[in-house]
Amino acid sequence: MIKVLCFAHIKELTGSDELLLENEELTVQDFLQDMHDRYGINKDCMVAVNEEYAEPGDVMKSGDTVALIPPVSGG
Amino acid sequence: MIKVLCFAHIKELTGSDELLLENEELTVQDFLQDMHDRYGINKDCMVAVNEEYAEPGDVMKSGDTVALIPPVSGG
Amino acid sequence: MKDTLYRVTDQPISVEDVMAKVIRPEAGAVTNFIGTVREFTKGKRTLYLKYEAYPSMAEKQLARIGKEIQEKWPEARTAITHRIGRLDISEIAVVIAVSTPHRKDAYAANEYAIERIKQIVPIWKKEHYENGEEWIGDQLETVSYPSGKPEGEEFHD
Amino acid sequence: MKDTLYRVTDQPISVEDVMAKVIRPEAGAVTNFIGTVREFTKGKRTLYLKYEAYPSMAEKQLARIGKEIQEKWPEARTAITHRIGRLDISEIAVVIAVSTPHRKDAYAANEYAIERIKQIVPIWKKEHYENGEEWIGDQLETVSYPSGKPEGEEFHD
Repeated sequence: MIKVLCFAHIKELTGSDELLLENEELTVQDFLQDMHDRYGINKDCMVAVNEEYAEPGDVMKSGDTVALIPPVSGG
Repeated sequence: MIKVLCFAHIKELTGSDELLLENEELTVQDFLQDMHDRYGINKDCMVAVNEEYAEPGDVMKSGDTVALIPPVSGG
Repeated sequence: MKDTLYRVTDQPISVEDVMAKVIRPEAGAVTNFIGTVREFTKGKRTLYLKYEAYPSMAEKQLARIGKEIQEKWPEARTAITHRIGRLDISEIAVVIAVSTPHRKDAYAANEYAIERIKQIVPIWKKEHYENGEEWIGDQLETVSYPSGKPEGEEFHD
Repeated sequence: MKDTLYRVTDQPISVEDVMAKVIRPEAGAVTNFIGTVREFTKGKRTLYLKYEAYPSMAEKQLARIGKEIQEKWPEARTAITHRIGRLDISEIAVVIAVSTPHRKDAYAANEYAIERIKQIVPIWKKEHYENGEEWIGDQLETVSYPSGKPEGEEFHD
């Protein structure tokens, strides 16, 4: 299981602050395609795996905590 | 009478924080020459007349308060 | 001490507390940046803001900014606290304190910090206006995600 | 209020108090500069400082700096307090607070203020070292006036 955290606008799109994926492994790219197809999330959305920003080719595995990071606006 | 205020290093040169001049009128330039001759004060010293910086050709008059302003070092 | 230099909190921020973390005998200059809630943005009136964060990652990213600063300005020390939750007009959203031996670096490093916060720290601002609300999408405020659903009752929280 | 924006005082300065004078709904950014007493300058150890001022003129010159800032950055508001008298290591000598709607101006205007203070405000610093003292003659610390007369007993004031 891969845990997906949703914040801000993303949380409103998915309707939840946390999703669970059954996948054993998944590239960031494929993950974003899946999120796009299911919830209309922008495929350019940033992704963090275990609290570090990830690249499209990076692989997430069961047990990881993943976050969808829309453009930030702190400060 | 013209009142002259002395600060910092200047006060140590004149030995006083205040001098009184008998002059009715005096240019800043002549004043600085006088201060140089009497106390060794640098002729490039800044001068304020009534709390405003003055130019060498400006005239100070009896009743004015003048200050010798060595290079500042606040902040 | 080290681990409290970079914080995300839901409590009001004390500027003096953040600044106190970087004051030291070697420093002659401290700069603070204080981001406050502005009432008008391009003529639009804000009633209040809500900030949401991914707190654990946000603190890591703040610490990363501190590390970047120390690489660029080795003598600088940095502390940053960002608030989340509801903030009213003029309340403090973020405090950045940087101390350096000499003043030029204190300005440059501080400005670097706020620019980086607006790039990499997972914190999001939701503006609440008189007739609606929206998530603000990026620093330049060129991207936004209107929710299209005014929440009138929240205005009197 | 206006006339307390620019102050010379012999009392400790509260950063929060100075900052409070410039916070307002139109401002989204506040920068503070805090000048503190540094222990080492070019390897020489300072025990404490004394600042002397021509207070009435110094406050006028601080107000002039505020006016210059408002001409250059019309939306900026500035408050400056400078302390005089004896200051120990890490004590605050000066606080400059500038608020603006947007952050870039808050940094630029603040840095302008400290540069101008070091040019035109009649305040002088005397460094007290382990084995002597000197009046510091300008910003760049290129001019100094050693008194040549160590005053050992003052070190334990």
